[in-house]
Amino acid sequence: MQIEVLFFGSLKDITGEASLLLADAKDTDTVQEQLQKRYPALAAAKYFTALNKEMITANKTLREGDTVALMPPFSGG
Amino acid sequence: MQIEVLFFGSLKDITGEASLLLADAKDTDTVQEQLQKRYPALAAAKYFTALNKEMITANKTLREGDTVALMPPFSGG
Amino acid sequence: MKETKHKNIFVNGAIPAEKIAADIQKHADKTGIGAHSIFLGQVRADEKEKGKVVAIEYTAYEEMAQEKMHAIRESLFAKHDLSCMHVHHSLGAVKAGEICLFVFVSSPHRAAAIKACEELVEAIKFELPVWGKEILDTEQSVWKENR
Amino acid sequence: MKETKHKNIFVNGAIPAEKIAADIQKHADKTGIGAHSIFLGQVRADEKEKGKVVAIEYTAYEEMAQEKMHAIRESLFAKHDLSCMHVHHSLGAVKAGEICLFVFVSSPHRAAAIKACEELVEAIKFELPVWGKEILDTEQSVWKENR
Repeated sequence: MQIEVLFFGSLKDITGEASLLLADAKDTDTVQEQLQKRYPALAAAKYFTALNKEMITANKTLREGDTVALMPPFSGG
Repeated sequence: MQIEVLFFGSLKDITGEASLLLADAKDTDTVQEQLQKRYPALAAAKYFTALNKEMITANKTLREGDTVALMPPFSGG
Repeated sequence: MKETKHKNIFVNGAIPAEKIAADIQKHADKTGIGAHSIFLGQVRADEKEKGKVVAIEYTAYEEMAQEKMHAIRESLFAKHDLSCMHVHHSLGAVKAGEICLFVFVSSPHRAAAIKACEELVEAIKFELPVWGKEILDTEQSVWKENR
Repeated sequence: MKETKHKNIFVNGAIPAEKIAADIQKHADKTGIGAHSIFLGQVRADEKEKGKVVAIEYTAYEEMAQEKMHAIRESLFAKHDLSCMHVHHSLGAVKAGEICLFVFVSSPHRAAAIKACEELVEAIKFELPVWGKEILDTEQSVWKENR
């Protein structure tokens, strides 16, 4: 199962890339754990999570082709 | 003593003129009485009064050169 | 009686869109500004009992309106953190679909510009001695009343 | 997953004043409109600890922003009596003094246009996945945060 993860704003400065693919993440909590292992600085970062372009606040089960986005506080306008 | 009286908006339709001079009006109440005698339709009209460009709500004594304006409800913008 | 020179808010006829663009452009060098709040009044082709509105003809007690506008401006500058404020109101005939009022308020942050612009529009509608006469397609006319 | 086509709110670089004038002009034949409420965001040359802001560079989660904008638009149309609503937001670099946000709300009467425009600006600031990075004259940069 493959999940796409997107990074925006200051988070992209931490990860150094705009997106990556994760193979073994059954839910969004697992995504976070794996990412924080890979990018320890993420643990201190403030961000929201979106699953398939919808904001989520609780853990969600993932399906093949899902997109998870990590987004720092918005600063448009 | 001469007082100038100005008419605006719908009041100008009643009086047929934009302004006139009154010779014997000691205060603004007298101005109103004289005008209503001359233009009976004024009695039914809704309007505000300004003395020298300031809105007034009570009777005011007049001086040579004063300007009294009769103004229907505003409808700018 | 004080004789103060105020910036004339009145313009003859409709306010062209190019004037609005030019005014916005003029603020590009005021780099302390973060927000512009603009209000435009446009003449509606309302259906009235006696016909359809084709234009509004504006008249004003100009000297009093200028003084009143000056007082409104002072009070809004005292109340809000504003960078600048511009008001242009048409006199004479403005056709349906044309702009008759252009209010332009700028500030460092959005809240002040938005709030002051709203208060300014209300003040213009209810405190400025300006009158609009709706000209109908039947060649009759009706005096407007603000609400 | 629904695949809806939404009007693109994003434009590359600054929004020119001529674009604003052209959009206003386009509404001249909508003679049911009586009020336009416009909000413009302009990039401020703020003095930061590390230098002075010379530009903001905007990025966005575009697909999510378009969907979110669509939802915001629907909810504002449901709540207020509006004639139309247009939003343009810059992506990429916008220099200090240039316009990065253009919000344009029209309605028959002023109250709806003014209120909806204000709510729309708040929604854009807090609900759209857009990020601004302030570029300083020292070649350093700072991520903006809305308040």
